[in-house]
Amino acid sequence: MFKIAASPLDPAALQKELLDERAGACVTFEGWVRNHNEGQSVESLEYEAYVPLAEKEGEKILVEAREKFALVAAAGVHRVGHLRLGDAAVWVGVTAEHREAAFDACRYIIDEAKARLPIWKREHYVSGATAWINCATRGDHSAGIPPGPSKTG
Amino acid sequence: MFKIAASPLDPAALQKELLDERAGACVTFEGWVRNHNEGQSVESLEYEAYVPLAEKEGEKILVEAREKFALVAAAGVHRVGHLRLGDAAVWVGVTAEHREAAFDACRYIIDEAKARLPIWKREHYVSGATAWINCATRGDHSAGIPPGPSKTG
Amino acid sequence: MTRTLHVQYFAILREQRGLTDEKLTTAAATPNALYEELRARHGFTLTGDRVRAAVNDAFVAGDAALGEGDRVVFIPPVAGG
Amino acid sequence: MTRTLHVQYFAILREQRGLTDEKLTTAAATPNALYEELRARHGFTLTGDRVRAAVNDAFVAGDAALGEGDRVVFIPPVAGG
Repeated sequence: MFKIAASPLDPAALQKELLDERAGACVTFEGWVRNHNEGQSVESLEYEAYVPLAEKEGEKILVEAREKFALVAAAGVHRVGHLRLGDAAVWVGVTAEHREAAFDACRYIIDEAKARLPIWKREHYVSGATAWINCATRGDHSAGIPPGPSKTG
Repeated sequence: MFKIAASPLDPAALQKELLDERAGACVTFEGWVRNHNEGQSVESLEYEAYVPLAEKEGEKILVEAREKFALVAAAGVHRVGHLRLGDAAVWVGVTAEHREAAFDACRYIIDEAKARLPIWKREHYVSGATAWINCATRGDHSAGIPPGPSKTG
Repeated sequence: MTRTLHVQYFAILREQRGLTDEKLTTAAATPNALYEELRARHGFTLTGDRVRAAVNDAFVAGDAALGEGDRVVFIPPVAGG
Repeated sequence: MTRTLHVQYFAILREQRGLTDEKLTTAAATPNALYEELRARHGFTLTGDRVRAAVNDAFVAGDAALGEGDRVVFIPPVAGG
């Protein structure tokens, strides 16, 4: 199941839902809010999502992962709202009989989620400026808005 | 730090120690005790370790990972003692600015740990038989001891 | 021929429009045409080639046919994770 | 020339020896020679090519020189993880 969450993620509880005696490997990914991006000092950030489509597209990515890799289970959650440094923005958990499939699938899910989910991020810098990431256009440069990629890992 | 632990692993506590505002990605691997291996039904298992050398070799693997990949931190723990189905046998956690390095390093560490740490596993089967994994020799076959690979992921 | 649509705005488009959603009546027959109409009216900074469209909570091609009562969302470049 | 060594046993070797560790005096000058001596005496099923050696908590080559008082461990095929 892929969910959009408005409150802090609880990785331990999320992982517990994956417990299964057929699984020999569990790989998880968490994206954390870093204190810098493209040379700017980040103070906090906001995520906004088009929730019904984000959950539907997230679920589609999980189905694709189950088709491509020999999994026992896969799940994901993405935060929305205001996040501070060190907060978890996204969690992906995958179980499989063998670790190779679990690693490959976890990576597939987070790569696809970053590229496809209708979720947007605005960074708040220590300087007081803010920017919608990936949405800079010509003319924005005078405002010092970085065109950079996503700020979590 | 790489540790050998005689009591159940606490992944949430282990991961908390990795928190760092420079890290944008955290990848963890857990190996769980599965209910079957090479066609036999597993009831439980025991891990035994040569502790000082296992911890020293584990630490060496973490150092290698930090040299090969752009990491913020890396840690690992391996259980010894009697484990039941679903118990975590091994935990590896890695943080990095970016997720590619975190995935690659986590996989490197678990691959090397499985190949190099002086740790042994005896499986207890539902049939009542037991076997030291990877230690079968000619002549054992009459006893039905499987020469199979490791049972977690 | 015109149709009445429900348009929802997110992120930079929500800010530039100053609204989260609105009902509007338009002659635009496709998401591409509707985006150009709205961009001209509200000064959206993103060009049409950087925006995807969704209708009734599903991604659609920019030249899909819009129907009466459709819920339309324009999706700026995403940045999840 | 003989030397007194401390030998520690793990896993299948511990079971086949029936001991976790012992002190012994041997003429074996290398881990390889010592393993063949112990294997002949105790009927270890693992052949020497499947066992690695450690001396004083560090991996060593099978033909390393053993010194007086060394702590020796023979390492059966590992199965961690």
